[in-house]
Amino acid sequence: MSIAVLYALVGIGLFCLGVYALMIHAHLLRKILALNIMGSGVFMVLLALAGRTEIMPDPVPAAMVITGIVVAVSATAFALALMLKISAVTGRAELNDEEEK
Amino acid sequence: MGDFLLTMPWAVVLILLPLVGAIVCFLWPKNVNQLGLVTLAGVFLSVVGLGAWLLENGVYHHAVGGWNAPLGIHLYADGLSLVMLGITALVGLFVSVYATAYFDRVQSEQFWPLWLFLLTALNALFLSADMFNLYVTLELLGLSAVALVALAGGKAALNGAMRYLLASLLGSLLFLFGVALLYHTYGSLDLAILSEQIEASPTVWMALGLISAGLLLKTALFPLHFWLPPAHASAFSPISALLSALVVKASFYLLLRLWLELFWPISGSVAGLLGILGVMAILWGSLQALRQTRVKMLVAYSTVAQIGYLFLAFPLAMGAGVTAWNAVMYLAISHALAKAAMFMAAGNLLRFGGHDRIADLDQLAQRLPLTVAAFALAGVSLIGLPPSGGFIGKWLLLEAALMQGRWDLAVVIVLGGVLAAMYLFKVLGYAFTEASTPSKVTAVPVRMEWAALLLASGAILLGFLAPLILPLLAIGTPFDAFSSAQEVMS
Amino acid sequence: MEALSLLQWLIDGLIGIGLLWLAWRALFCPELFKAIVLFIAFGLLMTLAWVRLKAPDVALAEVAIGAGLTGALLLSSWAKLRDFDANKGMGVREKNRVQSEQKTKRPFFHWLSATPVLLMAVGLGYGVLQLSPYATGLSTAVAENLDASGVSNPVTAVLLNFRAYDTLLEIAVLLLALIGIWSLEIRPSVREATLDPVLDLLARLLTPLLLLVSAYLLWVGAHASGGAFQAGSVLGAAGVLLILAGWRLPLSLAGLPLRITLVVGLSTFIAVAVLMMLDRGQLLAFPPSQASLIIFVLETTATLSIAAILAALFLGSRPDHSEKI
Amino acid sequence: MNWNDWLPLLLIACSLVPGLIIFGLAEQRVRLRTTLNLSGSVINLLLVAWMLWGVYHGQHFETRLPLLPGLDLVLRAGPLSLLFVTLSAVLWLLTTIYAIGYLEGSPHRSRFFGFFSLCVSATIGVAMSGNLITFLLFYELLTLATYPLIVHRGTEVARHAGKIYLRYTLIGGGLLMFATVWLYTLTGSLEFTPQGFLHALGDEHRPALVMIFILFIAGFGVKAALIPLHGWLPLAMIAPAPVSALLHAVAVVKAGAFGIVRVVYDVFGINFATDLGVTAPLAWLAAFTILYASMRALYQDDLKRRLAFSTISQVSYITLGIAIAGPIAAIGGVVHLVHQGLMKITLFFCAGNLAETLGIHKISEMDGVGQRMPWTMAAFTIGVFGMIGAPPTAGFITKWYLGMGALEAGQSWVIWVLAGSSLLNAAYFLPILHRVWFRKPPKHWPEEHDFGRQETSWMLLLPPIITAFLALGAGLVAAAAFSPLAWAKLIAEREFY
Repeated sequence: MSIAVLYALVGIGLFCLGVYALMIHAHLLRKILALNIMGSGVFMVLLALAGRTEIMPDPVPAAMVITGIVVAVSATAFALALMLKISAVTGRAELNDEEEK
Repeated sequence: MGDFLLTMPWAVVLILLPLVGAIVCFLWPKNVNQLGLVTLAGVFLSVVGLGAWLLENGVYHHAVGGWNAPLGIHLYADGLSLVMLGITALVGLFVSVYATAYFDRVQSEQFWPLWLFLLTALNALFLSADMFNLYVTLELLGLSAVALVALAGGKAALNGAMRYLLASLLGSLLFLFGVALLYHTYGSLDLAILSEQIEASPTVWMALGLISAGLLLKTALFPLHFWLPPAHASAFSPISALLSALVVKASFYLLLRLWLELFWPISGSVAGLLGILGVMAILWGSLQALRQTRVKMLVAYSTVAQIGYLFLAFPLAMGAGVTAWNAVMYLAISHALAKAAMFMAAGNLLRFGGHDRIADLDQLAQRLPLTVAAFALAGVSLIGLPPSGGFIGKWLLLEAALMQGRWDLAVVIVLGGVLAAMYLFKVLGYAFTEASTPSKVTAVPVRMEWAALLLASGAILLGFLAPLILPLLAIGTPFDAFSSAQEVMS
Repeated sequence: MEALSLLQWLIDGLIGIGLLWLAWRALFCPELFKAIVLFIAFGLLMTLAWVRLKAPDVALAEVAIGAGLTGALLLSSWAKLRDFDANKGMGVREKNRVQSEQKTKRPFFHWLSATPVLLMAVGLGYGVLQLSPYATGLSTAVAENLDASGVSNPVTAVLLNFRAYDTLLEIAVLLLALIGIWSLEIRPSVREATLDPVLDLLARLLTPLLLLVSAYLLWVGAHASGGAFQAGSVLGAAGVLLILAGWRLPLSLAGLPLRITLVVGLSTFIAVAVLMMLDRGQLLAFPPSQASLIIFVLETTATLSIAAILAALFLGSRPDHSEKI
Repeated sequence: MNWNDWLPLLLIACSLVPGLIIFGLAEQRVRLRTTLNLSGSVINLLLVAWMLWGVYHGQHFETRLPLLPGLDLVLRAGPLSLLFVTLSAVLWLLTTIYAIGYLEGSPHRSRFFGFFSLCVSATIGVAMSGNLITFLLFYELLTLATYPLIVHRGTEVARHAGKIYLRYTLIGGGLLMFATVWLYTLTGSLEFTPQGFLHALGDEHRPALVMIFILFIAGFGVKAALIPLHGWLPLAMIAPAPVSALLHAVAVVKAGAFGIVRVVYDVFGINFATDLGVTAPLAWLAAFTILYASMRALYQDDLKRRLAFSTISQVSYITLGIAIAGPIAAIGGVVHLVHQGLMKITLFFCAGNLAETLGIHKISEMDGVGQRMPWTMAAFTIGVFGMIGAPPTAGFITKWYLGMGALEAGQSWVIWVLAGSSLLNAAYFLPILHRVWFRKPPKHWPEEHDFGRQETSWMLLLPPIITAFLALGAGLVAAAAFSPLAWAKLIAEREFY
C-alpha cells in the first residue's frame, strides 16, 4: 500500500461519513456540511490516486479538483442562502415533511 | 445558404448562444422577454442547422481548443444527441412563449437568466463527450434547476427546492466519484477512448455503480424519486414543465449514453435491475397519482411513473436492441412534449380558478376549452393511446418485450397505460362537472392556452412522424455499440 | 531513507486520521458553531494533505476557498440563523436551538442508513485497492504539449488551455450561483450594515495586503502555483473583509457597473472563444505564439469577476435592491 | 397521383374537418354549424355511393401512409368495409338531423357536434382499416371521442358513467394492443387478408394463437358488450338520446362486433379459427349473451335501459353468426350489422322523442302514448317487430339465415337459442306495444312540450320514420342487387370459397 492509496482510503472514509451524515441529520446546515465533506472526500480520491507512481504529479486531476472546489463553494453558497430563506419563511432550518401532506 | 448551413459550427453556437443570452438578460433586464425569445429562436434554428449537418456528414466531432482527446475535451453529436437537442429547443421555445405571458416583470427578470443557464447546461450536456465536463454541466444544470424551483418562493416551493438541491448535489458527487475511478483506471476522460478500453474489474464495477446511482437519483427513478413530486408540483408551472420535460430527461440521456457506449459490455448483466425499478416506478407512481387531489401533484407523480417506462428498455435491449432503444427514445420525447403541455395546462387552470383541486374544476371543459383540450391531448399521449407519440413508443416497447417473451414487462406496459388513463381521466371527468363552491376566476392569456395546446398537439403529431424521426435517431448509429456487443455474446 | 519513509508514513497517517476525526466531530458534535469551527480546521488540514500530495495549486485553492471562504459563509449563515431565532423571541429559544441543531432522524433510520453506507465504504475500498499500482494519468501528454500552451505551470495549462472549456463552464456555475441567490430575494439583515471599528481597522490594514497577494498569485500562476482562482479568492476575501467591516458599494456602482464586473470574466472567456473559433475554426484554440497573452487576459478578467462574485455570494442579498426596500 | 389512393382518407376528412371547425365555432353560430354538419354528411354519402359503385365494378381504393418501419396506416375499401361505411354514412346523416332537433337550445352544442363528428370519423376509420394497427388506432379514437358525449350533461351521474365506460373500454383496448403486438411479433404482418394470414404459421404457435384469439375477443367483447363485459352499456344510457342511438346502433357496439368479424375472417380466417377450436366457445358465449341479456331486459322499467339490454342481446347475433362458422350463418351475422343498426336506431330515436316531447322515461308512463304520437309509435312498432324477427322485417332475414346456417353447419342447438330469444324479445317488447296502443292515455304527460300541430318537431320525427322504412325495406327487397343481404352474400363468398 502506498501513501497514495492511504489518502484515497481516507477520501473514501470522508465520503462515506458525509453520506451517512447527510442522510440522518435534520438540520440543513449539517446537511450542507456533510455535502462539503463528501466533496472533499471525492477530491481526495481524485488527486491521491494520481500519485501512485512517483514520476511527476499529474496536473489534470489537480485542475479537476480546483474546478470541483469552485463548483462546491458555489453550490454551498447557494444552499446556505436557500437555507436562510427557508428559515425566514418557515422559522426552522429543516425540511418539513409533515406539511406536504 | 446551403453552404452556410453546413459550415456554421452549430454545436458551438448551441452552447454559447444561450450563455450569452443569459449574460445579456442579467446585464440589461429591461427587455428580457424579447431577448430571451430571440435567443430561443436562435437555438431552435441552430438545432435545425446541426440536423442538416448531421444528415449530410454523419456524426459531429469538435476538439475544443484544438486539443485532441485524451488531453482536450471533445464535443460530439450523433442522432441521439440531435433528437435530445431538438426536443429541448422545441419544448423550450413553447415554454418561453408561455412564460412571457405567465410571469410579471420582476419574475421574468429572474426567470430568464436562470432559464438560459439551464438551456446552456442542457445543450452542453447533450454535446459533451468528456466525463469531467459532463460533471460540470450536471452541476450547472442542477443549480439552475433548483434556483428556478425556488423562484416560486412559498413554503412548499422552498422546501421542494432544498430537497431537490440536496439530491442533485449528492447525485453529482456520486457521479464525480465514478469519474475519478474511471480516470485512474484508464487515464482518460474521453468517452470514445474509455469505451475502447473498458473491461470488467472491481474498480469499473464500482464506477458503474456510483455513476448509475448518481444519475438515477437525478432522474428520480423509484425509489430515488422522493425529491421530484414536491419540487415539480410546487414550482411555477412553466418551470415544472421544463423540469419534467427536459431536466429529468437530461440525466436519463446521460445514463443511456454511458450504459450504451461505456458500460454495455459489463452492464448488460445488471440491466434487469433497472427494469425491476422501472416496473416499480410505473406501479408506485401511478398509484400515488391516483391518490392525489391536486392537479399539479398528480401530474408530478405521473412523471415518476413515466420515468419508469424509460427504464424498461434496459432489460429488453439484450434481445431486441434497436427496437427497445427506439421505443425508449420515442417515449422520452413524447413524454417531454406531453408533460410540458400538461404542466402548462395545469398552470392555466391554476391561474383561472386560483386553485388546482381536482374535484372543484368546475366545468372547465366549457369555460377553458383550449386548456382542457391540451390536457386531454397530452393525456392521450401519456396513456399511450393512438394516434400519438406515446402510442408509437409503447408499441415498440411492447414489441420488444413480446419478442423475447417478457410477459411480465408486457403486462406492466399495458397496465401502466390503463392506470395512467384512470388518473388522467379523473381530472378530465371533473372538468365537465360543476363545483360545489364556485370560485372567482381570472382570465388566462390566450398565449398561454395556445402554447399548451400546440405542444400537446405536437405529442399527438409525433404519432405520425416515426418514419422521419427514427432515421434521425439512427445517425451515427448510437445503438450500434450495443448490437456489436450482442453479436459477441451470441 | 528507511527512516524518512517511516516518518512520512507517520505524518500521512496522522493527517489521515486527523481528517477523519475532524470530519466526524464536525458532523456529529452537538453544537453547530463548534461544528463549523471544526469544519474550518478540517479544511486547513486538507490543505496540508494537498501539500503532501504534491498539489500546491490545490492547496492554495483549498485554503482560500475550501476553508476560508466556505468557512466564512458557514459562520455568517449560522449567525443569521441565530438572529432569526432571536427575533422570534421564543422563551426557551436557546434550548430549542440546541435541540434543533442536534436533531437527527429516528435511531432505526440510523441503522438503516449505516448499513448501505458501510457496504459502500467496503466496496469502494476494495475497488481502490484493486487498481493497478501504476498511475495512468495524462502527465506525459501535458508535459509534451506544455510548450504550446503559453504557460509553464502545468495546472494552469490544463485549466486555461487544454481544458479551458471546463473552466468557462465553471465560471458560469459561479455566476449562476450568485444569480440564483439574488433571485431568492433575501432581505439584508439590519445588523450587517453597522460599522465595527475593530473590523474596520483590520480591513483597512489587510485589504492592500490582500490586493498585493492576489496580484502576485495571478502573475505567478503562469509558471508556478497560483492562478485566477486562487488570486480571485484572495481578492474576494478582501471584499468579504470589507463587507464584514460594514463597508458597502455606493448605490451608483451597485447596479450595472457591479453586474458588468461580475460577468466580465465569463464574457471575456466567451469573446475569446468566439474569436478563436472565427480565426482558427476551433473553440478556444489559442495560437501558441499568443497563448500566454490570451491566458493572461483571461486570468485577469476572471480574477476580477471571481473576486466580485465571491464577495457578492458572501453578502447574499442584492446590493442594488437592498437599498430600495 | 392516383385519385383513388386518397378517397378513403377523404372520406374520413369529410367528417373530421367539419368536426374540427365546429370546435372553434361560437355557440350561437347555429346556421353555420348546421350547414357544416349536413354538408359534411351529404358529401360523405356521395363519396360512399361512388365507392360502392367503384368496388362493385372492381376498382381498388386504398390509402397507405407509413407509420412505423414495416407498418403502414392502411385505409381500404373492401366489401365488408363498405357495408359498415354505408351504414354509418346513412345513419350519421339521420342522427345529425335528429341531434340538431333534439339539442335545440341546450348548452355546449359546439362541443357536442364536434365530438359527434369525430366519433363518426373514427367509426369510418374503423370500417376502412386495412390492417390491425390502423384498426386499433381508430378504435381507440372512437373510445376517446365518445367519452365527452357520455359525460356531456356534466352531472355527477354522467361523470360516473363516463368513468365506468372508460375503465371497461380502455382495459379492452389494452388487451387488444397486447394481442396485436403479440401477433405482430409472431407473423411480422398485420394486414387484413381474406381467409386470414395465420394458417402458414407452424403448429408450435397454436397455444399462443388461441391465447391471442381470447385476448382479441375479450378486447372487442367490451365494446360489443359480450357478457360479462357489458357493464358499461346500461350506465352509458345517461347520455343524450342521439348519443345513445349512435353508441348502440352505429358506432361503439358495432365497432366491437365489427372487430370480431375482422379478426375471425381476415386475421385468423374462419377455417383456421374453426380448426383451432375457438369458434365453438365463442358461439356458446354469444348464445348465452343473447338469452341472458334478454332476461335482464324483461325486468327493466326504464325504457332506455330495456333497450340497452336488448342491444346487448341483439349485437351478439352478429357474433353468433360468425362463430357458427358456416357460409349461410355468416351471411346472417354480417347482414345483422346493418339490420340491427337500422332497427335499434329507430327504437332509440323514438325513445328520445318520448323523453323530449312528453318527458316519458319509463315504460310504466307509456300508456296510450300511441294516440298522442302516432307516427313515432308506428316507427317504434316496426322496430319492435324487427327485433322480434317477424316477417317481412329485416330482423326476420337475419334470423332466417342464422337458423338455416346453423342447420347447415350441423349445430341445431342454435335454433333453440333463436326461438328462445324471439320469445323473450316478444315478452319484453309486446307488453310495451300493448300499453302504447290499447291503454288509455293519462290526463297529463310527465313534462309536455308544445310543438304546435305536429306531434313533435319534424327534425325529431323524420329520422325514425326513415330508419323504420329502411328496416322494413331491407327485409322486403332483400333479394335486390344492392340490398344489405346481397353485400353480405358477397362477403361470405369471399371468405368461404
